Amino acid sequence: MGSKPSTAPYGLPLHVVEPKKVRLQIAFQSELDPAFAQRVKWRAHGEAFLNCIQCGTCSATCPVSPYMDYTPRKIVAMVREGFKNDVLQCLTIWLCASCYSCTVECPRQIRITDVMYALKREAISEGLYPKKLPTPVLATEFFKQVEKRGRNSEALLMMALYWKTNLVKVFRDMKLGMTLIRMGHLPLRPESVRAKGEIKALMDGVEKAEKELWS
Amino acid sequence: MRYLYYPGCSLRSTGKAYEESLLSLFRALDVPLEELDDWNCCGATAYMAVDEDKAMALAARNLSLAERQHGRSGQTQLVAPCSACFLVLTKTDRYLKGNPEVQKVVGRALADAGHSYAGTVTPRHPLDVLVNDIGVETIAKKVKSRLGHLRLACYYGCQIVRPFASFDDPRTPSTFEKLMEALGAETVDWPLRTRCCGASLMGTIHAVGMEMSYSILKEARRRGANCVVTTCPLCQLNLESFQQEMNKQFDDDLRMPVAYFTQILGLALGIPNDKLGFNKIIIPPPMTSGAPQGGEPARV
Amino acid sequence: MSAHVAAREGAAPRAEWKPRVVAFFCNWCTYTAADLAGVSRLKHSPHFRIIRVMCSGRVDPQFVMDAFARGADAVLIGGCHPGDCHYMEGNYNCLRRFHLLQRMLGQMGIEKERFRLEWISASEGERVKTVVNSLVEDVVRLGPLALPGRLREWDREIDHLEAAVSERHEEATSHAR
Amino acid sequence: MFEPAQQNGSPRIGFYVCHCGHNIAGKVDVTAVAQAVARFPGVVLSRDYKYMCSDPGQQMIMDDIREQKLDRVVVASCSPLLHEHTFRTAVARGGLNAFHFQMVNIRENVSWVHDDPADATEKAVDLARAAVRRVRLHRALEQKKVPITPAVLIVGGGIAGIHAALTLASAGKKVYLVEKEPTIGGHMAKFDKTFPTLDCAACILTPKMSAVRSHPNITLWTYSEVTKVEGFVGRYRVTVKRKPRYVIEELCVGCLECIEACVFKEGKFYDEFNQGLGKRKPVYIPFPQATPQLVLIDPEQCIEFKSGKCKKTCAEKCDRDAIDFKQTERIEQIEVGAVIVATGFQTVPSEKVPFYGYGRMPNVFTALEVERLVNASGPTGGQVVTREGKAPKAVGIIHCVGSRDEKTNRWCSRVCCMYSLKLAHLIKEHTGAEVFNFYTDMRTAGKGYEEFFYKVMDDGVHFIRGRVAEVSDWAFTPDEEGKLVIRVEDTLIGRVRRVPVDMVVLATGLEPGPDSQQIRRLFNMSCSSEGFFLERHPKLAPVDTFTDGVYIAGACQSPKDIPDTVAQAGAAAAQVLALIDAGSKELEPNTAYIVEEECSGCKSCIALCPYTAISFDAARKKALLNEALCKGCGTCVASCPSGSIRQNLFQDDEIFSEIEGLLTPVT
Repeated sequence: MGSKPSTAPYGLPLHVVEPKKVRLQIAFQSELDPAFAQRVKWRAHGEAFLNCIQCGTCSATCPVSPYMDYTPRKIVAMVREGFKNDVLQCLTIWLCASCYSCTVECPRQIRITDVMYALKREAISEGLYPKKLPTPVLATEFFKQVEKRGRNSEALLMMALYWKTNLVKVFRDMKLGMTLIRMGHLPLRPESVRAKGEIKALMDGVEKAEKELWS
Repeated sequence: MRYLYYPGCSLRSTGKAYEESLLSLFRALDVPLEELDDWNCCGATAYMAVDEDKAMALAARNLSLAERQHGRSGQTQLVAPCSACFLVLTKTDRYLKGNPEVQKVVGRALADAGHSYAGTVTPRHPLDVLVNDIGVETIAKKVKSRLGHLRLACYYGCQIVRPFASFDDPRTPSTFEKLMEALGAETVDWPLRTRCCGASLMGTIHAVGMEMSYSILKEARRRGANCVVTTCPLCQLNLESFQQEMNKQFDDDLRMPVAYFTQILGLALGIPNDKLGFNKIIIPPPMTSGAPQGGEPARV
Repeated sequence: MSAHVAAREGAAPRAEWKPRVVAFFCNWCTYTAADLAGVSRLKHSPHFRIIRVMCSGRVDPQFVMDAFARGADAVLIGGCHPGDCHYMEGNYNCLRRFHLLQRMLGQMGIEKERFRLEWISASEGERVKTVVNSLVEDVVRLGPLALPGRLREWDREIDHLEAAVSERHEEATSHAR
Repeated sequence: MFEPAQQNGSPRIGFYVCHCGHNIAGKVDVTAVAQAVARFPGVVLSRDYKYMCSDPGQQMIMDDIREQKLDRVVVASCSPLLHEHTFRTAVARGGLNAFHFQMVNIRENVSWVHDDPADATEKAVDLARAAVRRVRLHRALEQKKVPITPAVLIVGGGIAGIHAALTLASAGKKVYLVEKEPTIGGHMAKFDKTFPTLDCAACILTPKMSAVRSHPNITLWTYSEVTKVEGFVGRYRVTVKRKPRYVIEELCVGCLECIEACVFKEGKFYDEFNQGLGKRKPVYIPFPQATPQLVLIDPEQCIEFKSGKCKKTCAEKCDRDAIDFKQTERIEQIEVGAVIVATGFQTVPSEKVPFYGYGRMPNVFTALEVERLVNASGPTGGQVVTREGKAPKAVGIIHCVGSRDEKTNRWCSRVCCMYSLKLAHLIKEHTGAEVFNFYTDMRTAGKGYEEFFYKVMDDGVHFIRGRVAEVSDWAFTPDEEGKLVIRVEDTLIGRVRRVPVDMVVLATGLEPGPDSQQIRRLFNMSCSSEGFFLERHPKLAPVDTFTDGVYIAGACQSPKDIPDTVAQAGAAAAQVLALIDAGSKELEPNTAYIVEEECSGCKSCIALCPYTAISFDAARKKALLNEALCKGCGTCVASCPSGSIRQNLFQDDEIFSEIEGLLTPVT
């Protein structure tokens, strides 16, 4: 179900070149997750997307949509119909730059950005995001830093990120990094809040409350 | 009106120039900015992806701290210069007032951390404060050197006018231009003033971020701007520091200065350059009406 | 008094207690809006009962008092928006009475949340739903008013006082004798 | 049916609860209701039935009245606003006074709005108990009849008003047609062609316009507004303000020589009829076929009015001395039996949709502007050109502008798909340009509409399914330089596209006119949430309003195309004819009256009555109530300190018993 059409050399669809790899391009109802839409709705703080009219304004206004595998409009349609695996494994949700254009332009006033957040969260909790995709790593690193210090240091964050995702890139960007450090952009001494206990209590509190609310 | 200042992590690292110029500017305007004591990370965008509730809990602690520091008179204005901080603080304030689920979860977390938020704080972006509280006219009166040599592309970026801010139209904003024109600078009419620069993708899906930023700079140049002015530390970093790489990648010779609006204001108000953080940006804007002279491009 | 306090502060209102709201809706705007809510299938709290009158101006303060006295936990009056009254200004007259009445009820210890006046136009079916729900929510929070019980209590207290007074009186007169 | 255990004499109440199919019975346990009500005092019979409003249902009531000697009837079914009249009639036909009846609303107020069947059933029983208590006290009432003046006021001279006026006038009724613009014709007069048949709008409209002008039964007042409406069905007294044209109507023959003679050699001012695409002089006629053929002078622009120092060449030229700079407004008073409101719509103002660049980018046009461009009698003589005067090579038509959008208007405007198709066809025909239609959903429900869509597809017009996000002059590629770029997701292909065009047409939606709230108040109508006038019932009374004798037709009720508008205008005219030809109308007997013995003469009621129905008899020191003037709001009743004013149908004791009934099971 729903594998992305991949292309081989000469621009021919893969299944023409390699008949053995033909995949069924049909969605069987049994493979869909009927509860998915509802779950995403909860995660997105009750955001209603069921009355989306599929007009595509979100896709057209999105500055990142040209790079997406599914346009935001398609994502909404797929969530609504329970295409869980396709949605959680796609690149689209990680490309969303949180610029909120879609949220402002949507004629149904669907907060699509919040839906994207919900999907990212769902993908992380299901472990379904594309491997080697740096975004979830970045997010998790960010998370750890803040939990520890209450503030984040962008420098450390970038380092951690590049080490974890792509070693080559670090060397390529090292030059820029060094420039920035020289200009005082990236202080290497991280800042912290004083009341670190509060941050811990805060994070634990959210987890407890969520557990209560969702159980 | 009392202003509390929430710097956010960026202004303490990549956005140092922003902080320096902002503080100098407000000092020059006699508007005191008092730093929020023991503030923590706002919970910004990247965090939202992992756990929106935790992000909002983090933001809520800052709102609660603001109430502690300045009371619950409803007059407290929390000035957040970073667009992402401004957005997250505003969003949290709104959701805590309107969304029962968020109220439950975040309320509980706040209580566990010994905090509570009564909803009396208004997060503000300095652009909003400058234009709507202090006033364009007041600022215009204090201009010492008019900036006729600047043709500015005012770049709002995404998160200050979208989706929550009510101080300007989210699609066709105009406050930024008004403010800059009051300094004698020219502004260009360009359609990309609120288009996302792709900052959050620079570190992750780099190629996409590069194309997004490049298209913005290219259009600013096409419209005849000699400097892009930003209101956000992420946009500034992003648009400025990758120009060398862009030139290589897109076979171009961009050298577009990208300054903070506070720096430009500072220039007009006669604040000395060294108090505006110009040494901390790579390509400074043209300083006089002479030929664009910008600094040396970053040595890389 | 004690019954009232018990109802509110006591262990809990009896399990079977359901709030009862009496709503006086004007024929032209609010009753039509309630019909619209019906046609639009806008689900809302069942704990209110509508009495249709031609105009909110027809709502006699006695109707409101009577409803409370007979056990209503709250009373809602719905009329046309200011300037939209089918009878030009009946709703203004209603408004004037409403403020007076609300003060009186307050003196009797009836919270102001229990007596509401809302302008709901014929097109605002959605508003019928939100108003009714919020009112019922308020009532649930406040608990039963149980005015009939309180009135009986008051009656007893007054009887008691009267008896005491007459006793005194008798004493006094007998003493004088 | 449940026979109550015992009965002792009057009252004998019959109770009926309706299933309404599943509408009520699906949520309310109707059997339980019938059982419960059977035990109420006075109820001699309690039945449930599938459809009470049906013929057998009504027959059942009539039979029971006769056979069971009922003297009171209660029906628990839908809203009284829907079927009270039906059941009252049945009760009367059964031999009772029609007002010995009470209706309980357990559909709109119960089954449709509550989820829990137990709660719903309990509420239904409570409401039924209240009605049973109340109906015992009902008095026998007579309905008064009012005569209907055989004259009609029609407000609005668009195609709806024109059609209704001609229908009524040809049936021999007196019609007053009031239009606020200087000419009748409305929006339709601006169109070139009409969909789907592409017949010329002028050819089908202008003959009707001149028929209105010449019909002996029609009094046409253009450039006029209704300012006051008093009275009630059968006899509305209406005040009409006729604005001065500064041209004497009786003398002007429409030769237009004054316009030629005006000191302004060229048109200088915004030409309303051409959406500002052309310019006109201060003395003008809106368009050549304007009806009536009368010129008018705009005092805001005319030099004589501004300075008093004009050479007045227009007046010199007029050999009939028709120009009168001293003309003042005239007030007309008329009496009519009924009113048809046909005030039309406005297109969504461009300020509401700034994101498509209208006003910022010159070659973004509204559809109405393009209607004028394609019109042979328009400002360009039928040339479709950009503001620079060039023929466009590519044109984008954006559908749903200001419609189906929570931020502007939620509703579908119904006509835009079809007029966009029409414009696409006409633009293609006139210019040969590539035409792109950007639509969200194509709505072509109507006779011959879908076929027209196919025809336009065959023309080679592009149809891209997607709502346009922005129109900008941001050129991304060299071929986009100097063009307007439309950014849209082609949702059928699943890719975002950038389409460069020379001209953008905004298919703006329809919304209530700017003065609709004012008109609503004038005629005591209601509006639905979007601001269109509210019909009495969406299916069964689509042209009636909640005010007797006031009817609505056309796009003031909801967006409509020409065929639907004309059909509705005909329907409204038929309703008026039925009212007038019946000769009289029965009024709801809910008027107030004064029990003189109890009146203390405090006069507090007198100031409260908005209809001055109450006066004071100084000699006897009593208030006097003129029932003919009373409209039955009951405000005086509620405020009489001595309780001497009563209201039929809403007596104090009736309402008290209703309250008691609702709250009886106090535990």
